[in-house]
Amino acid sequence: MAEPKIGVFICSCGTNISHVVDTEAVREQALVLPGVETARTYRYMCSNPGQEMIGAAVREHGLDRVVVAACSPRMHERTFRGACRAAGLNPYLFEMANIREQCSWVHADRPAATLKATALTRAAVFRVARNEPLDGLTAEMCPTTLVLGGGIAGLTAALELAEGGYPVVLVERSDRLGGNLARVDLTAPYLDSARDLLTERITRVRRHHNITVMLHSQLKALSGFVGNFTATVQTADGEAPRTIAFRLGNVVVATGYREFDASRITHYGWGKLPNVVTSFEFERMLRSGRIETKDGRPPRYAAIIHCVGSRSREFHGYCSRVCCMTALKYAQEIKSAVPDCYVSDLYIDMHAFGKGCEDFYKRGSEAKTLFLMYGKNEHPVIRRAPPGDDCEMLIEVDEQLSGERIEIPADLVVLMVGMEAREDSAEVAHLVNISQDKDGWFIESHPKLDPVATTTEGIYIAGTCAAPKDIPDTVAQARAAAGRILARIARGRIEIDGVFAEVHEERCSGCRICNELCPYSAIEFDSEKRRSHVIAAACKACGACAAACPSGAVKARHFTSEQVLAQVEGLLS
Amino acid sequence: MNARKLQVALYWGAACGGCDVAVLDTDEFVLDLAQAADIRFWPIAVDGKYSDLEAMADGELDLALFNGAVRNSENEQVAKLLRAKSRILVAFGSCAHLGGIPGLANLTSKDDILATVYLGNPSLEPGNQTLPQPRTAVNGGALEIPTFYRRVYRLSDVVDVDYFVPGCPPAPAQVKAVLLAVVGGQLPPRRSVLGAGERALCDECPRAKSEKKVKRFYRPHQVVQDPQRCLLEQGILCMGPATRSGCGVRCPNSNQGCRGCYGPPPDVRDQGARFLSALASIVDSKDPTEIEEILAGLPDFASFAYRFSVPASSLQRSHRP
Amino acid sequence: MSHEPQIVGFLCNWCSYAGADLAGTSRIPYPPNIRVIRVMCSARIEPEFVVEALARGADGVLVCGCHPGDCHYSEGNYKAMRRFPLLKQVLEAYGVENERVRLEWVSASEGQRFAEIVAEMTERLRALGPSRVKAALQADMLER
Amino acid sequence: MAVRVNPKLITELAKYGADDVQNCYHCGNCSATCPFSKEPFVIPRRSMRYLQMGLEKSLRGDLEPWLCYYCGECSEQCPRGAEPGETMMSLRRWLTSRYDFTGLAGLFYRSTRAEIAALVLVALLTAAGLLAYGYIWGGGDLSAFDGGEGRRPFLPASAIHVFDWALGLGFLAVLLVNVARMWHFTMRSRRSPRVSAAAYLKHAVLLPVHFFSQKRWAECKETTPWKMHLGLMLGYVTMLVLVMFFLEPLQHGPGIRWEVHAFGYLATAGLLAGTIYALRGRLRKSRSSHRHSHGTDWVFLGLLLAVVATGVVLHLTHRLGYGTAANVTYLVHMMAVVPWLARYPFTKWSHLVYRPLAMYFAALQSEALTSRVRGQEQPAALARAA
Repeated sequence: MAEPKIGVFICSCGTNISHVVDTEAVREQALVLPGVETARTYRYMCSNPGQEMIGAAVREHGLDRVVVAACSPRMHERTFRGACRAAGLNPYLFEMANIREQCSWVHADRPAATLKATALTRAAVFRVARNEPLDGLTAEMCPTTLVLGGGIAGLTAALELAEGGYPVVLVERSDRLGGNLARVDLTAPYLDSARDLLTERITRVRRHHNITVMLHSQLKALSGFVGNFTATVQTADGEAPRTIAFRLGNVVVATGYREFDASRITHYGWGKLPNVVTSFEFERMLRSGRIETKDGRPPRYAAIIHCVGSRSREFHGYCSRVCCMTALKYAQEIKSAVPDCYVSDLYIDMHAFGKGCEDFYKRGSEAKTLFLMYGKNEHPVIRRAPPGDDCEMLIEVDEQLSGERIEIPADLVVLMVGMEAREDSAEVAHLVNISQDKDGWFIESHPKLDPVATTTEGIYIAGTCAAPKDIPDTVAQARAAAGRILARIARGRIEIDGVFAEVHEERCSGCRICNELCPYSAIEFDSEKRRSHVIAAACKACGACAAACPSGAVKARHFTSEQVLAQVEGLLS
Repeated sequence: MNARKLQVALYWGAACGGCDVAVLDTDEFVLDLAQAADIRFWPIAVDGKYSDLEAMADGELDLALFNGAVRNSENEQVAKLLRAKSRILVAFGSCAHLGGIPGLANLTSKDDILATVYLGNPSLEPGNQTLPQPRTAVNGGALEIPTFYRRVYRLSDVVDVDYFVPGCPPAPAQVKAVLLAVVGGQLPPRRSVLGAGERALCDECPRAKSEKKVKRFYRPHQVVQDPQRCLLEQGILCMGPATRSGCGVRCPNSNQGCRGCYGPPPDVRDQGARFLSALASIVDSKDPTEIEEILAGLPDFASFAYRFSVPASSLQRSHRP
Repeated sequence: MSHEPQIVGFLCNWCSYAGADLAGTSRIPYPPNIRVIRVMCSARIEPEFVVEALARGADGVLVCGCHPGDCHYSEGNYKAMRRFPLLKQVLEAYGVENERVRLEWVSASEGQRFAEIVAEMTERLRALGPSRVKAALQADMLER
Repeated sequence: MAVRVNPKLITELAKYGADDVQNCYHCGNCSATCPFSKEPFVIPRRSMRYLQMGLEKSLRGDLEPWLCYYCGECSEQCPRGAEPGETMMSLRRWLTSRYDFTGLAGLFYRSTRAEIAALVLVALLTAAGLLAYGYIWGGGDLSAFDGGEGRRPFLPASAIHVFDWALGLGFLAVLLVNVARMWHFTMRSRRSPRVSAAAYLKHAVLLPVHFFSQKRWAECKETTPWKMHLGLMLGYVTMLVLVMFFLEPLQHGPGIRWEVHAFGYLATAGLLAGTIYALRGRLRKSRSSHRHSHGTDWVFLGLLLAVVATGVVLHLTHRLGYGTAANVTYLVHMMAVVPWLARYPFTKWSHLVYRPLAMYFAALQSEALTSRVRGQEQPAALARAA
């Protein structure tokens, strides 16, 4: 390889860097390094003049490699790669030394900081000398999308995509569409009927020529990578159970949640006390239009208990988000159905964050609901009332706002059961290759900036499979996911970043140690050649395989051993 | 090929002698060798003195095969002589190549070794505290013995080496190949490894391989092994994946894990560290304590992973800046 | 003046490197003894990187990744977790003190924690004195 | 031991005027603004909570409603329109009815009609009684008001005294029983610390102080209401004393006896000012404390006004020498005064006694508590000293 021509550009970042680091000294030290043609300092390298300075130097000195010593690469790597591209350099022939976040901002001792900045710059220079020009790849994008789950999220996403003019396969495990929402009567806070929300969508999905609905079906395997997946689905829809495989480009995971099993909290007596019901059982009462105890009387006293399974140490730490408003809905519905019934509402904190929810809460209290606050991690205890008492059950609890230990009369108790990850979530996560958090919810690629994508390209999550959510948020997510996919399809072919792992076949011995290590199953074993190889498009460049390959046959592009070791040498020489 | 016979020297440094035996193991080929070459110096086989060697002109020899590591001043002296006298110096066998078994001594210290052998040894007569000295005055005259070095070196640590022939010992076929190559004058670029493959051992290993996950490691005697299946997958240690091929899969074919005598594959810097990384990666657990337990099944792992390559390890080889 | 240890840090891009950056943006000071190399994931860190750093004169090596369960690549940090104990075992055999290499989990929000770890490790290494690896090597190569 | 909540209580309290309690979600703004909400008293939040939860016993033993002078700040600050001030007012009404063993208070508060009926009845009885006396035992001469010119007055002061003393003592008795009940409920409640007889004596002086000054009211943001109330109340007490002990000189005319009349005029002024201020306030709903008026409030003020007005007219007619007119007015005056007095132990009136008592009890309780706390801290303090 011919001696590289490296340009080093040191940023003062106003005075952010230069007030601690002697940038001039760094420049002089850089000039004497092997391959360095020119070294310059500037006030703001990221500014337009700064970037033009780089371009000019590239032309003037015929530089073929660039080092910028400035802020964190997480801040401006993109910017400077752009500058390099503009100057006709391959963006990967560029390296950054982080002398702001990890130097000038954390060190006060000028000589020491300058020494460190010099070392970091040297490391970057040594490394860039071994960088290689990299080019991305492209692959085709299959327009079909697989939607997992026929709840409100799945239905919405499917419609959105189908309206966009692309084929959708909607796979639903159960025998009907609608999901959990189909079990709900009215929805808070505007009290519109869940049935109305659903039926319209379901019929549209059923009729839509772009949508294939498969009930009684589940995904069995998913192979390939974004734009080029192959799904194997086992279905009992229609005639005899059969397994079918088809190609697709993207997946929307909308598998929803399951309700918390109330019997796990023994002192609520659910399943033993006849008039203790879960929110879903109560929804059934509401839909039948009869709010009554098991022996058919209207309740004189009703009690609603929040956070059943949520926000507690022994079950789930998180908030299930929809129960508070639903509870208020129940309070109002009971009041209007049985006006002389006294409703008490046992909550930990009233979470009324949504649009229109605070007013809803106020209305709840105006309906003369008795709000009682109980402590996190301590549960009310429900027991049968002594004979001759004017109520069925007594609920005992330490009331937080009064500091009193109190006893509440109740003929009917509604448990607001929280949401939890479905029993099959781990299986699904494994199938489509996405991760779960400690509670089993699917993890988004970025909690704030990329909430519907996952770390696996082409796999999107929507609705309550990602975390508890109310209907508006769920629908919003479903549409967002669909939108992302439509945009992806519209772009036609997919570009694949130049940074990925590749197997050097002349070195691969086919030991297959790397095969199991890839979190994205991007490594395939060719049993013909007895060699492993990496599907570039599926690779995320974590480099696990490269570090593990015992014969150094796997190369992590842009993070090769040579490049990293050159950095080590640079830091320490 | 010119009439002039090939001028050859063989030497045995800090080693077991197996490499010399390997040369002899080429059977009648040794005789052909004798036909084709003048064996100018070969302590194990032909009589000769260092002075003869010193007497030679620089470059007078065509080929010198140096087996064994450099452990003391004598080894180094001869190494330097052979380097000077020979056009081609070959580090022959694992010890010369990587330090080999003697190299394991570098995991302890010279003082410990001397103490164990000369001071703590139960077979010593009580009170005898004698330690070997380079020079000892004996009635008027003085006796000299080579200085025992602080550590063991690869041949390439003390002299410039032209070619490396790995193996403990190198396979006879390989020995032939090398000699023929030299005779025929068709040699690869200097400093390359002769007579071995360009991939890891698994490439030649006939055992069936699949995806690997190990929950427990076994010593060979602890488990009934499936002779068809990859040893690592059965939890039996095998350096094969991190070892250069070329030996003919000697150990795995005899139901024994590879020990790594052929050294690291071409692109590997540190055989032991590489193997470590690969092996740990396939441990099938996410729980720190369980991981510790599983790895506890690998006693004295350093000596295993670096059995032949301690002096060649990153931590001990000379780093040319 | 007391010996100033040199620490080489290998930080994963998604959690720990971001965490170190956060220490910067929130101006949390820590000793300048550490110099960081960014890798995409702690699973990319080859034991060879660590031994190479020690051989080239580092007095300590700090490896940081996402907390278990939080890996950007879902399981990379577990690979680092598996390699580390074995690596320590080997280094011990080579006479490298255990405190010289350290594996820590630092999330993107743990700038404070990163600073504390670096400060603490620097202190330990100061007390421990310079690493003998490089010195011994050079000495042995010059005169036997 | 768990206390049973009574979800019905909140509905019950509505009749006493507490309409919006359930809106409260306990942000605590009210207690933050209330000048009286200091350890160990949480005003008005705690009472609000007891009420919401229907903890009847706790509520009954609660002194806090009496510590509130209804400046209205809390209601101003409340983000949920829970009207804490009005709730405290209603609680005072409710407490009054709890203290009253006759149950009349409760009856009157729950139904203004009942109250008015009762008042009318008492008024008619009074009229009948007085007429009977005047004609049968008295001189029967409507035109003779007092003993001037050696004529026997239609209603001699001595006779009046028979009435008012009898009445006064009767009602006082009733009131004392209620006071005893109040003491039992509050000072013997689960929460109240035990208070030594010595302490009772030590602080006894608080009773007259608060009775005459209501000085704590002055701590409220706005002091006008306090001043007005003070005038009203002093005027009222003065008038009571005059009538009870100086009736002769008061009635003797037509010449003006400044040594007594001076007081009479002052008292009347105070009464008029106070009553009119309150009436205007309630009519205009100017202050939040006047925004909500319970039926009993109107009756109270109306009756008071009647008493004062008839008193003034009586005075004039008498001084101008219209004997007959004076006597008739006097009858009317009495028809107002007697019912007025009759309400004494049962309704708003009685706060005259309950409030100072509450102040007194509260002082006792907080002292007992703080000393108890100090008692606990002692060892720690010693340890620190050592």
